[in-house]
Amino acid sequence: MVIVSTPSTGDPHTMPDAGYRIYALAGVALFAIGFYSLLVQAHLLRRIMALNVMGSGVFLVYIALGAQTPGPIPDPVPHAMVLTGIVVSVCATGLALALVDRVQAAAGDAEPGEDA
Amino acid sequence: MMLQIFDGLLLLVIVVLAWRSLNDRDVFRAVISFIALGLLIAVAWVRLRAPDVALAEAAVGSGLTGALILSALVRMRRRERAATGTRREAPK
Amino acid sequence: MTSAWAMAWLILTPLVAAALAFAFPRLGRSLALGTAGVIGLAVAHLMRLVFANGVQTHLVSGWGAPLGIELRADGLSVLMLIVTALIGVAIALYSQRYFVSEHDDEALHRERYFWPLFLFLWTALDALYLSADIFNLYVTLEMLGFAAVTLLALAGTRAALTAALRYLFVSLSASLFYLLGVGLVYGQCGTVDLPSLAAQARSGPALWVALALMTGGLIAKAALFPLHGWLPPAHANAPAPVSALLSALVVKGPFYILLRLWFEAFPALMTPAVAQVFGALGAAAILWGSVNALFQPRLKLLIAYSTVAQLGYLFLLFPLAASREGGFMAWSGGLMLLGAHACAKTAMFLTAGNILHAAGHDRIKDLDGITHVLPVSVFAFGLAGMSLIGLPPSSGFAGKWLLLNAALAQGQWWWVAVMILGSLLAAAYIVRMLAHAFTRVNEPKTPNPIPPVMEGTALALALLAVVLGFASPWAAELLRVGAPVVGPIVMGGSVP
Amino acid sequence: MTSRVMVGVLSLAMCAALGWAVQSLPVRPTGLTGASLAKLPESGVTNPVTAVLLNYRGYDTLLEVGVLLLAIVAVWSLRRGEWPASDLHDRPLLMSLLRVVLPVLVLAAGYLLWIGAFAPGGAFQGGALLGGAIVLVMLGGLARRVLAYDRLLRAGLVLGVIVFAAVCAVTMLLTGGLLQFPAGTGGTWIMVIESAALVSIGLTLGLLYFGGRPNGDRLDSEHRRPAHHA
Amino acid sequence: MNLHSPILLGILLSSFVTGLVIFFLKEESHRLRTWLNLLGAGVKLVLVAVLLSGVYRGEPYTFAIEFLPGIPFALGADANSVLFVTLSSVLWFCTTLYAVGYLEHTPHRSRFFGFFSFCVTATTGIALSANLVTFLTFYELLTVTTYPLIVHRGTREALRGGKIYLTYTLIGGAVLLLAVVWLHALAGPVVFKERGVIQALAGTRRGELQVIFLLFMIGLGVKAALVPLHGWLPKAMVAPAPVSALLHAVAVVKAGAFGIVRIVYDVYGAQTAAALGVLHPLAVAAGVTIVYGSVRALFQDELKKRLAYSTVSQVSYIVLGTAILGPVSTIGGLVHLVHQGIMKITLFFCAGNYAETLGTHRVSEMNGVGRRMPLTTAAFTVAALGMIGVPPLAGYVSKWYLQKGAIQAGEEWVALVLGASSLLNAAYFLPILYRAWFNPPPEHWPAEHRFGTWETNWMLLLPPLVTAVLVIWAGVFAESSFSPLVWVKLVAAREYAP
Repeated sequence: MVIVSTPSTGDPHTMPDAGYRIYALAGVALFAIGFYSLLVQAHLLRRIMALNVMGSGVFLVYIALGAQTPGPIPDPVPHAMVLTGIVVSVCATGLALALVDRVQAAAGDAEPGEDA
Repeated sequence: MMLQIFDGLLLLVIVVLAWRSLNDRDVFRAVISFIALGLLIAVAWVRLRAPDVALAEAAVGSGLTGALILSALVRMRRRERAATGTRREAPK
Repeated sequence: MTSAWAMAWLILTPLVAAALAFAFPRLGRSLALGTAGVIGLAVAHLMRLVFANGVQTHLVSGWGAPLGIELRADGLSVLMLIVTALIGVAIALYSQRYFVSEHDDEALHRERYFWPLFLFLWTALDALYLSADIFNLYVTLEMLGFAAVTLLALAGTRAALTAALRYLFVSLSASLFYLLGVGLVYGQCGTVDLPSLAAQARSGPALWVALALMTGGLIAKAALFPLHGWLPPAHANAPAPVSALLSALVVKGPFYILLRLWFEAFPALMTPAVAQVFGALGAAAILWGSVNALFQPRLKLLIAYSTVAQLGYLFLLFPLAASREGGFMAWSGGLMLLGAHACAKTAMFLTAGNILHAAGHDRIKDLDGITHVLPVSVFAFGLAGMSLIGLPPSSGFAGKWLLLNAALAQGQWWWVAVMILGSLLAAAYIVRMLAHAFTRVNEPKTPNPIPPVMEGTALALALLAVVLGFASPWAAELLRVGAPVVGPIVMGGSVP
Repeated sequence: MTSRVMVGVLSLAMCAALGWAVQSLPVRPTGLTGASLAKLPESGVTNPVTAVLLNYRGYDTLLEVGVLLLAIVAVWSLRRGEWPASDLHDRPLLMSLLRVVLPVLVLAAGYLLWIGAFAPGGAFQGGALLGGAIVLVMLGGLARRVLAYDRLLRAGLVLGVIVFAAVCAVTMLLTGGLLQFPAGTGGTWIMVIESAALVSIGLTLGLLYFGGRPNGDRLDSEHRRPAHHA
Repeated sequence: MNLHSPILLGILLSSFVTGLVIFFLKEESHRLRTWLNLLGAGVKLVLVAVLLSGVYRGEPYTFAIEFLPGIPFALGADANSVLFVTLSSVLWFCTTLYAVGYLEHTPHRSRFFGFFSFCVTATTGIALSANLVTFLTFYELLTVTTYPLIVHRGTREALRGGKIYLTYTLIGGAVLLLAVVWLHALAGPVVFKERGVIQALAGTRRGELQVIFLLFMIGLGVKAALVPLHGWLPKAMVAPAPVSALLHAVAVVKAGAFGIVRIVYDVYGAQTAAALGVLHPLAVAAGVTIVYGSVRALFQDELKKRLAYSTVSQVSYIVLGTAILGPVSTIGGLVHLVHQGIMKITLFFCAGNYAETLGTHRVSEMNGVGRRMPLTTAAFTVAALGMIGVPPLAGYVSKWYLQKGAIQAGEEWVALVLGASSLLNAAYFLPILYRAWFNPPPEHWPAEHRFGTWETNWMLLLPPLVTAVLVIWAGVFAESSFSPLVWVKLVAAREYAP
């Protein structure tokens, strides 16, 4: 795991801003893929993963935009927001999984992949 | 230049993995690619000079979330077998 | 006590109480009551300050926007906080007996977890109504969603769990849409602070898309037609006090954020076309929800569909308040309707809870003669119904009166037609219930006894829903404070 | 199938609109880098991210710690937890390895917490490591008694919220502002908050993996019949 | 607000509080409930008497609290309101006494009398409203509080009657609301005032004002049972007899008629309305209703049904008088508000007595009831003759003034309508009287009850006798200083004062 100790290093001109823009676009793509799968997939685990992928897409957009701000270091505010978002989404995943388990327990012999 | 190529490849793999992790026929493989996706995104954070986020993503986003989903899958399979004999794969 | 303290009390009290209620499950009930008391005082104080000194702002951690987060209390926030406090107190009282009134371990388990979740819900709502920061609003939305879904799942039935899961998926994906919107706004404007955004008054493709994303997410959470599908099963299968919370309070939060976004942050983007679209969706919701309510076999489903319809009225506020003449009339009318619906709907769901408890079911066609066994509850239902229909002097009437006045003053007669049709449909589905209640049965079967507090709370809220009509001038005065729309409250050339 | 196609078209359209929006954003957005660096000396820490998380936007974090607790309350209310299927007891080698790794992880968590003040790291990352450690403990089937001890767990889980709220109250008494630290004491307060948060976050993440309330949940032990079958 | 204001509030509370208390009474505590009822009604009577004298001396009565932004919840007392409030509170007293006797030994009496009191509260509220919004409020409250009374028996047909009643009145209410809101959007807050308050707009907003007037007439016409909005009235006959009395004489149809009077005289103003050309269509509608109701009554064998259609016809006399310009016809219409009330309530009391004592519901079963129940039948006869317009009874006075007013206004066709109606009245009342007095009674009545000394329970007998006496008094002493007519002349004078 690389640990870049900011702000000492972290030169803003390691690469042109356009480079960061790709990441934002990729984030958009992830968001769309996640949304599509969320709607078309019946399997509950896939749907939960789809939500996580959507989330990662959003975070990519945040960080990519933050990386473009002028200054010695990237904008720390989106970083903090994404940290918050990551923790919230793992909580959401935990909650969703527990709920899925209850639903399937209640459903008893119903199909595991049954749509909610 | 190298960096651009690296970015392009990285993001390409990320997008492909994202698709695989949601649309692979086999749920287990899907989950695996989901975890891999998390790790690659952590790399992306590093490239975007967001080490704090990278740390959290590696530990939580990919690690813990992946573990949660895996154990949930195991649980599902168990219940599934208990319910209906031996089926390998949950229906789509 | 400064307004900062009042806000801090409003947010920290329920939060700490929730933590304690989880750490010491036996204290749940008393913690909830204590919280209700503290919040009541704090809201009253905050209201006094807002009336006296206008909009109250607090820069958390001392940094102003854009770096820091702002807490802001204007007339709208205070009104929402008051409504939340009223319903919260009622639910805290009702639930003192609701869960233990059915004696089994399941019930005990539910109660022990109900209190912390209920307090978290209250925290989320208070924080939501005080926040002036669209990212902070995201956090409050998530807290609200988690608490709401889990409270619904407490019912434990298969129907409730399935509804809860569906609700969770909608809520989470909606939050992500909102979050992405926030990201784009930040990328464009470099701030997530509502007043600063209003000051910038930017426009452009990114903001259009961002606002579309946020709006999409929020109307899904607010269950506006056609994204209302998740609401009826969720609200109809939850435990009675939870149904009340969901219908009366939870769906109002996202609506409030929509108001902030469209009327304060980006008024430039609020074109007449947009306003009319909101209104059309609202109208569709009114008709669709009311007609469906007419044909529901179960009382709680009927009430839930009525919620779908009543939420429609709130969105008529967009086309009516957006135009200059009579804008403020529509603004205050719509928000009075919000308060009226909160009280009436809570009363109805609590009544339904009593009926379920007494009769063991809520199948409308089998409720013949329920009046003779639960006169107070049925009376409460009737009173609440008056407010939903909009019969004078109820608060529902006051709200509709102002909306109708604005619509006629602006010549937007089509909303008038929708509102009046909606009222008649509401009358139809409420009378459908009452007719069964009044039907005479030869031998009324002896019901399970209902704790007085449960009937009392329902009746109190129903009475409130009626008499609050007389509070409308006060509410209008409150809403004036920091209102984004202006204009007189009385239309027409007054006559000698 | 047709619905799939429609959803696909919808998603593509959304993707296009979003891409267009992203492209239309200013190439050099006016972020808050400058502002956050300018205020960094007053914030009490030197890692800008930590400054944002616990000082500039500390209020977000307060609510977020609440969300973490809420998540655990929710999961506990839903089902009873269970020990992971893959029990390492029959793998002595792995177990011995685990015994070495665990303390390291805990130390690393503490280190991340401390380093967070001026370098990447902080309560969340540390908490994540701690959570990982707890997961390993469970996989190793260790400390079942501790993890089943309801009272202790609840105390640990609410610690973050309680301490955070207490800090809010105290600093508010001192400065009159919510989460406004007396000049120059920011670092201390942040460290207090983060230490408490570390414990709660670690426990929360670990117990999320456990997936439900501990079997020793006193609400259950009170009654013969379990409240919920999981 | 002034010293007199508490009286207005007291008049409302005297019945409201009574109702509230009664709701919480035990079903068994029959005696206490009866005394409470009579106490409430009595107090109301006294207060109304005070009000009457006060308004006669021209003292102002006003009471107002904040309601809607810019529109207070306002009570007041002018000559019109006093006319209506006096009528309803007097008849209320009789009806209460009658209802107590009628409902002995039936279940859910606390609920019944609770809503009964609320119902009269709403009625007096309608009478005392000082502005349009307050009027609307009580008008809707009347609808709501009447429903439980109509469905009181809880039988299928009772519920069907109730549903029809609500369908009509709620839709009417919605139309009325629309009219009120629209008028406010045009003219701002509307307070009742002699000779109207919208003259200023009459020139510019002619079209809108005409539409609004139409909406008003539809909204109020439902309760006033104007053809074709009368459908609910015969269906509502399933209700217990006291409720019918309430619907037909004291509260509901009267509220509709009174509302029309208010709109024409105190919102539009007779002159303005005439200038807008909206009065003539109204007069025609009233004329049609008068004839239609009488014709339908002719073919009803069920006594209460026949009376119901008679009401449809008779109430439109009031509307007719209002719709014809000129003081004399105004007098005729307004005085009929009172006369129709006392006559029709007498008839319903008697019908109830026959049903309760002998079990006779149909005209064809009424042979010889006069010999079995002379007092009741005497009262019935007086009221019936009054309805036909036989001098010197109350009905004669009304019709005479209507006739005269119509001729003065040059609306001769009205004379024909009135003549035809009187003939039809005779045609459907006289046969009943003939059967009652001259046909031999059957050896067995359908279901006979004996009530000791009197021909029936004294609480059922007294009220019709009292009201019958009123019918005679209102006719014979029409010109004496204490008669409805004199009061009505005061109203007309104020409306048409130069």
